[in-house]
Amino acid sequence: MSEWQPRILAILCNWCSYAGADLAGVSRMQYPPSIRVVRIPCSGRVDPLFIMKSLQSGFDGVLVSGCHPGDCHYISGNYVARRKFAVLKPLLEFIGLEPNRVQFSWISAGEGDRFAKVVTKITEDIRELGPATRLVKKT
Amino acid sequence: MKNKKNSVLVLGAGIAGIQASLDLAEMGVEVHLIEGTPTIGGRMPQLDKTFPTNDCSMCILSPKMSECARHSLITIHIMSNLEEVSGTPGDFVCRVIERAKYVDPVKCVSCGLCEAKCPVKIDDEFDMGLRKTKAISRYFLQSIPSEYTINPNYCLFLTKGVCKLCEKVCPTGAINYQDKDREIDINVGAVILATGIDPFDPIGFGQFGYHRYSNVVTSLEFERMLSASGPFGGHVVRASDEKPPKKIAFIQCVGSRDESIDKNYCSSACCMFAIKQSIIAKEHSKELDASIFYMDIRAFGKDFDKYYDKAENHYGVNFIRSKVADIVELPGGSLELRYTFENGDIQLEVFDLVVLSIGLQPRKGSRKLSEDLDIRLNKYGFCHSDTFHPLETTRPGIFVCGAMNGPKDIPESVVSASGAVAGAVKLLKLERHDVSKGEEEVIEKDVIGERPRVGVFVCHCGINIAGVVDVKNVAEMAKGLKNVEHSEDVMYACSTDCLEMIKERIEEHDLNRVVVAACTPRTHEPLFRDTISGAGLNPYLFEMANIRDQCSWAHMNEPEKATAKSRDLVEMAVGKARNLTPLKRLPISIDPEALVIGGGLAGMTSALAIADAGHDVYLVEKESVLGGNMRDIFFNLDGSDPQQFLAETIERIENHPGIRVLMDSNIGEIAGFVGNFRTMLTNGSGEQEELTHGVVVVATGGSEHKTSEYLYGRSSRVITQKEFERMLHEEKFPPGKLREVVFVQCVGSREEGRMYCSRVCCSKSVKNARQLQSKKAKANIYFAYRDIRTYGFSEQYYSDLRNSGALFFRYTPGNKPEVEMVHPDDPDSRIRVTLFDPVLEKDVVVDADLLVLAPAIDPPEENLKLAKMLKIPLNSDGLFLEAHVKLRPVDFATDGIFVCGLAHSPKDMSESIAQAKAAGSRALTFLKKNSILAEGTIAQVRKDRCSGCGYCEDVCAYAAIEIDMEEGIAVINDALCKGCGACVASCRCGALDLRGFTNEQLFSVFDSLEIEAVEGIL
Amino acid sequence: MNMVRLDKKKFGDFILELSVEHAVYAPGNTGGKTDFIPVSSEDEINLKTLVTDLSPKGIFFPHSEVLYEYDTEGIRVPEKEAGKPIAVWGMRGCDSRSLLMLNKVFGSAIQMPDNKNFQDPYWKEKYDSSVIFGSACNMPQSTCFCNWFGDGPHSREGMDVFVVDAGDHYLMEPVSDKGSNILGKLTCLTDSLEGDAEAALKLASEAESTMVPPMDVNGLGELLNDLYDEPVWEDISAKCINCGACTFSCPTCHCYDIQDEGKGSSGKRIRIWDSCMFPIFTMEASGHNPRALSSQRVRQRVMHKYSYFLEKYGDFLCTGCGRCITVCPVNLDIREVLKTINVYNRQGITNG
Amino acid sequence: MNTTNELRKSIKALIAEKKVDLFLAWEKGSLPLTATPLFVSTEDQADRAVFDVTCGNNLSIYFTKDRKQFANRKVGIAVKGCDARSVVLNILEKQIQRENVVIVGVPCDGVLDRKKVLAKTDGREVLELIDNGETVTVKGNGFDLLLNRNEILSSSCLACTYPDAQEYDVFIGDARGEVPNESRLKEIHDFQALSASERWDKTRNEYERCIRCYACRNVCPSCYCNVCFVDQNDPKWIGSTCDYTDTLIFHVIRNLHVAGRCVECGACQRACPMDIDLLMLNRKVAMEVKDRFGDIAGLDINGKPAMSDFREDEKQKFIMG
Repeated sequence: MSEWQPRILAILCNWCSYAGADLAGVSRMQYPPSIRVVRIPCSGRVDPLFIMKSLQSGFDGVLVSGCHPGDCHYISGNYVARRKFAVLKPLLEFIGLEPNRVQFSWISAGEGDRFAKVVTKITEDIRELGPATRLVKKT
Repeated sequence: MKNKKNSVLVLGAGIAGIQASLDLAEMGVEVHLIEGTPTIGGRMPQLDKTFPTNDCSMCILSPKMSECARHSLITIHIMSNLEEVSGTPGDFVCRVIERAKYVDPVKCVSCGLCEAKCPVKIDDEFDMGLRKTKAISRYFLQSIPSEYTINPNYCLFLTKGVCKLCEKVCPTGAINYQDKDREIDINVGAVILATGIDPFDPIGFGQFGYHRYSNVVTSLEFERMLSASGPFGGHVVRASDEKPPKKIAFIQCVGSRDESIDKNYCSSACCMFAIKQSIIAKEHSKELDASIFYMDIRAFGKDFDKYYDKAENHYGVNFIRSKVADIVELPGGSLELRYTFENGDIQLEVFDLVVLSIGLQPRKGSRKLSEDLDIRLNKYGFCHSDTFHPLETTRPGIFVCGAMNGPKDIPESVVSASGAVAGAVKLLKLERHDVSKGEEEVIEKDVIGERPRVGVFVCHCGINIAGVVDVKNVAEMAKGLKNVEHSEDVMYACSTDCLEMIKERIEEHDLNRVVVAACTPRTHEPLFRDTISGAGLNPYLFEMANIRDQCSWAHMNEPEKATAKSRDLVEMAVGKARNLTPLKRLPISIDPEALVIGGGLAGMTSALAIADAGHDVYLVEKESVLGGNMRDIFFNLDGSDPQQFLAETIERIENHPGIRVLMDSNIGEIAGFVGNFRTMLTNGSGEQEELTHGVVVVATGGSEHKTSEYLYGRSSRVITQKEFERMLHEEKFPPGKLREVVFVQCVGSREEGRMYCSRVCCSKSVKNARQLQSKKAKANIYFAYRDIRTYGFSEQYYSDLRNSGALFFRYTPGNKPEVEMVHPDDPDSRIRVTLFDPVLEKDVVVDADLLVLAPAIDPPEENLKLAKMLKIPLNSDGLFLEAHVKLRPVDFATDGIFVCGLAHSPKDMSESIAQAKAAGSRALTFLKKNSILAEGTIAQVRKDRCSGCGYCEDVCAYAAIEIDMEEGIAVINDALCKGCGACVASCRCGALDLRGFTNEQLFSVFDSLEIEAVEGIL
Repeated sequence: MNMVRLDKKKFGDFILELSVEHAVYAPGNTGGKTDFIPVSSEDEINLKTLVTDLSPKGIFFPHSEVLYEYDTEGIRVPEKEAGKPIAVWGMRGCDSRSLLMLNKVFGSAIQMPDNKNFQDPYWKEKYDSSVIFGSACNMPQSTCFCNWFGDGPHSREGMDVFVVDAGDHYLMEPVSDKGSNILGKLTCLTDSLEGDAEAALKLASEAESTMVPPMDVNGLGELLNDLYDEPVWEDISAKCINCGACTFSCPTCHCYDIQDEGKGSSGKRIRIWDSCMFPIFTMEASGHNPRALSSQRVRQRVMHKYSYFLEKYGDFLCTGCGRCITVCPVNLDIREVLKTINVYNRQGITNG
Repeated sequence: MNTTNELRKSIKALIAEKKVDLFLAWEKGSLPLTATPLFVSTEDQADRAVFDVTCGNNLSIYFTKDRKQFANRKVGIAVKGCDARSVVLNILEKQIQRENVVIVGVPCDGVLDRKKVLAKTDGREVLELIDNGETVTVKGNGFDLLLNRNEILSSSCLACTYPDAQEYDVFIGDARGEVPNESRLKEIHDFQALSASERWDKTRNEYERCIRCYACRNVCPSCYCNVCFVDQNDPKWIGSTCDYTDTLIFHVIRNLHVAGRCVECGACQRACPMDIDLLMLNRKVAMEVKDRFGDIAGLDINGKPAMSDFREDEKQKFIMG
């Protein structure tokens, strides 16, 4: 099982978290090669359906990351997003999805180290859970 | 040939210089941005967070930096100095020296191999010497331009003629040891100086042991320590033992408010800076104990006092009003502070780390610059400018902004930059321009209805990617993907020859979508978009897979997994690419007229700034006179005459052919949006008129708070500062002697219901006290205050007043001065004031001949109505809330609407003038265009799906969506939409979608990988 | 072959024996509801249930069925393991009759443009080899209206074996050759006794007597055609919420949608139940919807069942099982609809 | 007091005074235990109106079902407490205008869930129900059963806090007032106490029964999209198959779509032909919305629906530290 590399979809906002991911790379910070990044303008763009579809499609986990509260390039997109996530996360846990499969974070453009840490953490969490089975549509 | 005189030289590429350049360029002015260091950005990139919102400094700055670098009208000259300006305003010749960089910026791909190999380690200036860099380096990670430069003072080859390692490893042959300094002459119409400040060097303060004690640091060093991108990765640790400190002391006013070192001015930003740092430090570690040693907390800006309150009451930062006498280092590196309280008690306390809140001082070399350019400096060495012309140097045609002419925080610097632009454009002859003009139009291929034919180009980036990722394997894999017509690997995708090759491939394979797997789209997407655009494809038919910054660089030791990840990223990019559609940026016409609401100083100044640049202005005033609050101001601290300036200004307004003053007028309704507003006006006689205009400047002012405290309204001897100033002016003093005069500050400010500082009252009271002294030499002056906030150069007048014998009594909100009438039945009775003296620790009773109150400044009530009409927000104090408190201080989130003067927040005359000019200047960035282009990636509505529930309208921060109640559907204003997509994700019906990030495109990304489902492992 | 007996004590053995060569389906519980489910033992079977909540059509015409898979190379029909033929236990007359109707659609040959006959292979593969153990209905419910269509609780149409619950034993009678065959093979059966046939007839007449007298459906098809443009449909459909509960529980509704599910560079084509109640059912790519209104969709459902199908196949597309009546969230009762139409038409005619 | 009679009087008066053009009420259904929606436009028709324990339908769905029919018409509606919240929500979401609606509150002691009654009869058909107050008598062919009222009430009613309309123009009879109902969340808490795997198994067992008939959605007064996300087909938003991942995603997203909008009327659960415990997720979401944002759907006609709003200082412990 140690060789298994989870595949985690990371939905990152363009202005903070994606920039933070770039900075992590520019700083040559090393983190597990588990994430598959999708760039979107703002965490406010994230429809909970994105997360559900990704899980169904077979990703072992989903990370959504936006700007810290107050930092949103679009003023309040992350606040709008936060309400959605605040309901989605407990609901997913309620239906019995493993809590760590879907996680949210705020990472700023200057937080390359934080990005690396967050990815390391979610990868460890998901490695512990093993490959996703629940919600994955069998092909 | 462009008219060179329609260009401006901006010296200094800090935030002020960047803002000035962007504003000018948006107006169609060609800009030469001269910067001494190898990058633009100035001080802001060094900051971790900014007060009072704790915004990440780099996050908010970097979009402006990229915009600056990308703008076709801005030429950045890094490592350059301005040597001389000759000629006359409107026609200057500037001599600029561009120093040798020794790296060819065209060839350098910023791969960093040179830096890795360079054997010379030197102190990193950006990180305040807390970290080492190399003789060949990038100034900081997000430098713009991103190319490397060689520091000739340290380079082994340039100093000793040996090494050449960088040349050996450079994959593109970019190193050029023969590079020479170049001298160039630039012809411009105006010059804007924005050279900023230097931090004060506390080395001379022996008692604090800076440099001797390793755990005494300056605030700027501490800022780097706090920063996640800083030398310690955001872990606050002491230099002596690399352990996190548990107790931190901040010592304020190091290098400020200090006559002994000839710095009798307040650096204005350090109090907030220290509060911010204490909060951030506490956020790093909740157990941390932070104490700030201060004289007065000068939290005078908008929302600053709330931040101060939050630090003290929410975060538990200790605020100790005391002077630190000296510091002794204890064994182990901790520091013992000796400090005195107001009552003379001495205390010793040990801290783990001491932060010196160093002041701001003129830049090294500003003396020489002033001589080279023939401009005057003030007595502290800052650039001189006067109260009524705060953005002008003593040499016509040369303007000043940022902290160069006095300490400023970031928003004030931004305001002054935009304001300086207003001055500069007066000297130019600007035509309105079309944004699309100038760019060569290539006929775009129609790809609608065509089967997607994707071309994939996988970049080696030298060995940056190919050293880790099996690039050929990735390119080969891509060939088997659905809709992929062509795939190949390339050495440097961004090199000129490769860009040409991509164009050829588009032709050859009739590609209609292009995917480049290389570095980050944040820097390179525009380049590739331009490229495919040149080949006749719509630029939005392009997608990038980031396999360098987010793959090869991050997984250097796991080549196989990095390759697997790259394959996936390419598949995902192809997944999105096959569903990309061409996007258009539609033009929105701009009416050339402006509406300015409010005929006070700010409104008039703004109107003049716009009208002087050749645009018609409607100046609307609800009263029957112009001048607003300024009609009550008769003196200035520096001795200048406000009434004379006011009279001149009104005369200019009334005689200006471009300004139509609409007196006694009320606004009934404002409809429309940027470029296309319609305003219904009702004048005094009830007649209605409709105005059309492209922009709105809100300058509705403020008013003195109507207090009922301290017997005001019940005694003829209790008056406000405003009334007192008129009394001083008219010299109509109350009968009898005027011996004992008590001033009470903060009447209504900084307390429940008005949790803000009214900013100007301290200076105003000092000013009037000095006036009183000049007219009634025998008057004794008593000052009841909470903190004296005579920031900036007003500080010297405050110390003059103190030195003149005026008595100062500090009070707290719980222990306000008590007042009673000596003869309660007599309204003209003298007032008995009881003041607590914290130094003597006892009450002092004064029978005052006059009690002068400094009431708060209130926002006008009609702000609420205006806010609703314009769909612009107010903060909790009823002040207009700008788009961004740091970097967009006069803009609203809604385009085309600007704010200045007291409507924004309390401020003095100079600040109002600067901000009004800034608002004018920001307005001109729109007015100078015939049309603007709406964003390409904006939301769109499918009417048949919309049920008009209004959630999109509610979540839109830009007022870009409205529900048409007749039709019951949402309508998007293309001009206002910024493309965040919050509305789209909030639309349950799928009626909204975001162009460029559509549901279809994103779904296709989520479903692009064939991940085998794993059976039954639980 | 004549009537045989199955002692209820041997019912378990019967199921086991049947399972040897058949995939057996029988009424069973799913959540709080009853449906025809695959069973392998007696315990899984709910013998008490009246009309099951879901109809048995899903056995032969599943809700979702992969037709084929595709990728950049081409199309592949997934090879299925040769399954056992299906045997169904406990199908009432209303349900077994429905299979005959469905077979008219899926099982009858349609001449294609290339002159080849097309029959739905997915249906035929399952249906043609199946054997249906029908169940005589001894206790019709208040929602039953099979008698409207000339049938009764002891109808044996569409069955291979007719089964009567006669207390402590079942009586079985073959209806088709397939039925004779299977009864001949089963060892747990015994010969019927004297009087068994009479007992079965008695149960039949008792059951029939509990049913409400039917509405006359003669000429219903023509009546409906006449009323096509009348506003009565708006009244009828006013409370309909256009869910698919009626069509999905109906044993005869058989409309489906075909969808592609793609992933990466491959995908599959799936047939999925659809409902004429859904607005999207008739949505055209242009955005135009010929049945955009609820009233049009309700009319379509009624017309299809009682007019169009009749015209085309000579039979109503309704067996009177009453499921749609029970399941409707707003109690839109199809019997009331037909009565309304009957009355309305007569009034319409009188009014001239 | 006879609520049915009072309701009839009230409807007649509103029609007679031309205060409404149309009135939405219930009448006796064609099946035992069932009422059916009634559209009243004449005084005569008002005599068919009833209100009793069978009147479960949330009639406010009709406002958005056929928008044209209601455009510019004054419509009266009989509402239970939950129904009234739906009306308010429809007003807040601009689907109807307050001035065009006359809201008539009826005193509600809960409505029955037919499936719960049928579950008690061992497969036998129920032909009659008599409401005795605390108990009900259920009669069928050859049996009658005395059942406790709580055994047959809709789960939503057992968890009800606001049985009375909070927003109304007319209220018939005596309001019950706010019901403290401390145990209302017990089922949720019990479910949460299970392990993730147990919760998953139970959820999966429920939702794999779904046949995608969308009765739950179509009876839901908050589900009024012209095209539901599940029906979006260019692109297809989610799969339409009966695979439990498809059905569960449909239900989870529907739950999120009604977050802050679900009035917990229970109509979905009562409508479900497969007896799926749909309310469990709805109530969990409503609980989160209340705990986190302090919002109860449709209670405050001057409020703002939770998911169209935000506060800067909301709890965000769920964000990775």
